[in-house]
Amino acid sequence: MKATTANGAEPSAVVWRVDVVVMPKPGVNDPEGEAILGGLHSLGYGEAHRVRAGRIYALEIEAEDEASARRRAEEMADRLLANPVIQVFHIQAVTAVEGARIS
Amino acid sequence: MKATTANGAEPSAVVWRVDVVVMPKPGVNDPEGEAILGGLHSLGYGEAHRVRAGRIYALEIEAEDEASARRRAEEMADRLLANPVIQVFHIQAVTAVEGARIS
Amino acid sequence: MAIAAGAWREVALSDAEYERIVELLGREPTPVELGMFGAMWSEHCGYKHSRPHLKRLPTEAPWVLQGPGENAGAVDIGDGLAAVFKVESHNHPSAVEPYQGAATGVGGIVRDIFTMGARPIALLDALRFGPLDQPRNRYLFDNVVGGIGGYGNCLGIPTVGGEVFFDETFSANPLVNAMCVGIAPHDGIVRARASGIGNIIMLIGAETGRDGLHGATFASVEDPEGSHRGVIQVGNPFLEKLLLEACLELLQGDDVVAMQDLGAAGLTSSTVECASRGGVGVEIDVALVPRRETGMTPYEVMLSESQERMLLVVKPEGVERVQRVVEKWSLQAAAIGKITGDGMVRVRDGEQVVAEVPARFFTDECPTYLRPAAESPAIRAARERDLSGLPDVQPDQVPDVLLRLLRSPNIGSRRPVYERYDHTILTNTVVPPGAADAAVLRIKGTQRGIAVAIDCNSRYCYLDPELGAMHAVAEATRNVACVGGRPLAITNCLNFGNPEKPAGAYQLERAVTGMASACRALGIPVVSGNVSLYNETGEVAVMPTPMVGAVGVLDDVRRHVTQRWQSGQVVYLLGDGAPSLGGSEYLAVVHGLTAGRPPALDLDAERSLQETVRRGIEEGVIAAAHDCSAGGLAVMLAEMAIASGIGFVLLEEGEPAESGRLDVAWFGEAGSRIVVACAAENAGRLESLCAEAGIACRRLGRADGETIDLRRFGSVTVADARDAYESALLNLS
Amino acid sequence: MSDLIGVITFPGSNGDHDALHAISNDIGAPARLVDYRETDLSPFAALIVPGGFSYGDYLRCGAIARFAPIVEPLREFAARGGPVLGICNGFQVLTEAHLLPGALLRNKTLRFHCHWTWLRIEQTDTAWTGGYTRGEIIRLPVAHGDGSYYADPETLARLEDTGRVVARYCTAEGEITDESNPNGSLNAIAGVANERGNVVGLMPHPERATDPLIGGDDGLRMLRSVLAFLPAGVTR
Ligand SMILES: Nc1ncnc2c1ncn2[C@@H]1O[C@H](COP(=O)(O)OP(=O)(O)O)[C@@H](O)[C@H]1O
Ligand SMILES: [Mg+2]
Repeated sequence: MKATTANGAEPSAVVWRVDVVVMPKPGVNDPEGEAILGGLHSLGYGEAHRVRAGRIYALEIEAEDEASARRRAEEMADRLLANPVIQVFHIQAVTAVEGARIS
Repeated sequence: MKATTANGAEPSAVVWRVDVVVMPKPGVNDPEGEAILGGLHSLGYGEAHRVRAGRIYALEIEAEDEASARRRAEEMADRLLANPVIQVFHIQAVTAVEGARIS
Repeated sequence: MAIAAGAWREVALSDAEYERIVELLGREPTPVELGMFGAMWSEHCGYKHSRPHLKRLPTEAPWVLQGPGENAGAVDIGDGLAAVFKVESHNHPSAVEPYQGAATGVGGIVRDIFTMGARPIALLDALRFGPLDQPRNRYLFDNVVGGIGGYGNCLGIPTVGGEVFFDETFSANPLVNAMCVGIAPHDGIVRARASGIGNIIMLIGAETGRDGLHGATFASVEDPEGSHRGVIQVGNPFLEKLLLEACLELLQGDDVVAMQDLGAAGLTSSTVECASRGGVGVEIDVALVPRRETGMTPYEVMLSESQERMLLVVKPEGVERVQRVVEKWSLQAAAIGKITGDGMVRVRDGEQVVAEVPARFFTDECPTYLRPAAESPAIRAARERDLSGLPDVQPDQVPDVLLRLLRSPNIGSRRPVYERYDHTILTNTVVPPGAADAAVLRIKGTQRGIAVAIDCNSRYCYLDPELGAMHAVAEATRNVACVGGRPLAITNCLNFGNPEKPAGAYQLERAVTGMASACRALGIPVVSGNVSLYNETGEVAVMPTPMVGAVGVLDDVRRHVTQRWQSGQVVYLLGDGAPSLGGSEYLAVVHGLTAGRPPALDLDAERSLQETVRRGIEEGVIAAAHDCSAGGLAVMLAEMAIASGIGFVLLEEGEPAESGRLDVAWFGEAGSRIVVACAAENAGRLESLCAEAGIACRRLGRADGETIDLRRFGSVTVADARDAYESALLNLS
Repeated sequence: MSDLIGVITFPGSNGDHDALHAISNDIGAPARLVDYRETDLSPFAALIVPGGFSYGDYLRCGAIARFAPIVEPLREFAARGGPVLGICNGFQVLTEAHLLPGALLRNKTLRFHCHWTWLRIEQTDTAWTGGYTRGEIIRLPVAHGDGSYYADPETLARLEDTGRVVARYCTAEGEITDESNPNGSLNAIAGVANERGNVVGLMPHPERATDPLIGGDDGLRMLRSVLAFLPAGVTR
């Protein structure tokens, strides 16, 4: 376990926002995506061919640098955010946050 | 309803992948984000300060150009994918798709 | 294409089985045929190790309308109606992906019911996990419950009962059994027997993807993670709801000749079973099967286990109506083949024939095995362990031990489970989960009700599989009797370890023996069931769990009781089953032991006890009843007090005999015992009812006040008891 | 004048038959199911949008149903003063369709909850609650995963100020506490009405509380309320 916490942070630590995207694995049934596609078609959006529905988690993480923020977020995604049996994940973006509030 | 469909497409139409991100509006409760934060803490990730949980929809849209793919996706998000009472959305990315399969 | 040497092992066929296939065909199978044999000759579809045993179960009674062999069994409940029901396991998928595994398990059992033409009206679930102090077990528990609720709630079928039990042997192999009950008019029951040469085979519902390839195979070997190799099935309850409504509407006409859901081994088993039951042949073209994915091979299409699909056999003139109905429900239907007269299962991919095998090769020729059976010496030693040297509880310790037992995850309130299930939808739930030993549902349009319960004491079955299985039948039917139901029939799910090992073979053989003898003695037929073997990892097999789901009828649904008593009522213990510490929850909680001989069971006494209690309820003499099961007498009294919010006062005559052990008296378990309460003015009538039937009837005390007052054994307030009871499964994740 | 009550069936609705049974069997009024593709609502005196999982509740509960063909006519029906009751998923559909303000979020526990709950009737001046008395405590079952009522602060204040909160979760004694609020709804709101009071949305299920045999019959009066309202209420 890493010792760095909100309170015991070293002076150099910064807050990063990491966006983690979790999608259904290729080939895995995605009823939500299918339902949305059906909804789009009934609204007249015939040009929509396919929808895959996933989750995105905006994490605020304290870390020394971008690389370690990314590494920790990957670990969190691997252990908690994504279920490797049916999902895949990737880190969408890592940005430094001022004031550390995201929405 | 727009006439363009997979079959009746004009020759110039291309398939675009548009990623639409839908997040809870600032100020709206996000029990899922809170639960994940709690989970991260109990896994020992004390450096995680905040989590907001959102949705991402990967749409495959037939459109003449990037700008119109984006415009149509914005319309879909505005009408269907996001509920403005509780959510905000943005277009995360627009990319041309070859073979038109996303995962 | 030739079959590579050993390729059959990848579909879990032995060398001898492969040779047998070559001999039957007079040639090597094609790759598609090999895959189909692998699935059909798996334990899951072919019942290789269990079929010889299942033949021993009694299946007949005048009220049985359909016994085993169809998608579900059916019994007459009066007024021209039938209860259609079955229990099924989804153990292996749930071990890998608990939410979806459990969800698709519910989807599968519900399809079995509406395939028979019955409208599903109730679900039950029986679950086994490892101890909740391990995070992985908590994760499995939380997600299995989530998946069952997620699917059943969306379908709009109430989950009205079930049971949960925790033991270390289930850590690697959780058990997830789901039972569904439906109602159909007698003449509305449909069988899955293809007939009528030239009739059209149609596939409706979901498109076919690569989901769950080899699911049947991997449920039949000791390697749950094996199902990882395929794509995990993700259920779509919304689609199933549309499929359910469409199918029930389709069956209103007479142009749908047969209906068969696609479960394990998908198109392969549904076409083979439909053909072999009907004694006809089928010819289908995989190129006509709607797909969710591109590039699928005929092999993948034939073995896909994509959910929410149904196979129909339709008269040619009915195809148009099917299309209309299916479209009304926003579904798709594809004609993919026809019925032939040659008894062959012929699979084409466009012009090319990729499989051509007599249907009966897959079914009738499936080999069966009776493996050498021998009891595990360790288990025998545990059973024969002498418990008389254990220190007894002291009179003043009774309240503390009682609270400890109420807090046990195996005894405490299941509220955190059943409140995640919609149990009020369909507005038939007369006795909801948590209120009694069985759930009661009204049957709209009649005066009747049905009572449903599912039970098995895995620990008893571990220590003595034959006796344990007898207890399972006795407890499930007793639970039905405890609400006023007349038990009619059972369904069962045999959850065991590896049947190829002597210890596993022994447990299976003995348990079926016990189940059969209990059913005979109680006059209860088995009308459906399911088998899940290979619930074993390394050296650890699950406790054998022959789950029993019972269904009974109440002629007047208003004449039911729960376990709630009223102030002033007299409390009795009926039945004289001798309590014992063997296999008890007390022994596990207080002494950390799974040991001893489970309580003996006198099935004749059991039968008259059940009948007496049912009559007492019907006559309005008995006002509350509770089966005396895990935790023993003290726990039962506490549970009734908690349910009623009214305490209990022990009478002097209700005190246990001075001579016996106190732990046995208060916490020992036995079959054939029911705690009942009745109004004071009915006490005489109750005593004479029991006397007529030769049932022991001991007055214990009176319902009253705010404490459970056990005289010289101390007391516990109802509030403290409730807090302990309600805390057992809280804070799970 | 018609007194026919319509119960709308969307794909995935599963409370439609319960509502139909409650009306036609338990209160004995004429009723029939209305398919989501129907657009002529002139035969109906009142409409119920029932519970269930329309379109699987995928995307957001009620989000896809809101675009079904029947919804525009339903809007016009409501605009004319026709009584509309949205129950559970039906409430979600009505908020998504902006026939009622606010939104229903995931329960604070993130879990589905099914149990009986106490409710305090806050407003009897609506098409659906006229049969109760203000402040009365009734008991109905809830069964939902997304029932946490949310509205922005201005909307919430407006609802409160204009008496449009129809019912709140409470204890058996009528107190509003955190424990008696099963899903984290703002101000413990269980149901709201539109300005005219002809459109009501409610998370609990009156149609499942129609007989003491199944646990209670406090829901009957909600369904009967609309019958009393009808002669005066509908203008068409
Ligand atoms: N998994 C479950 N799903 C639904 N209801 C359950 C489940 N487990 C237990 N219940 C319900 O909780 C109550 C108590 O269960 P249980 O402890 O098995 O009782 P008993 O020991 O009397 O058989 C019963 O009404 C039962 O149907
Ligand atoms: Mg039980």
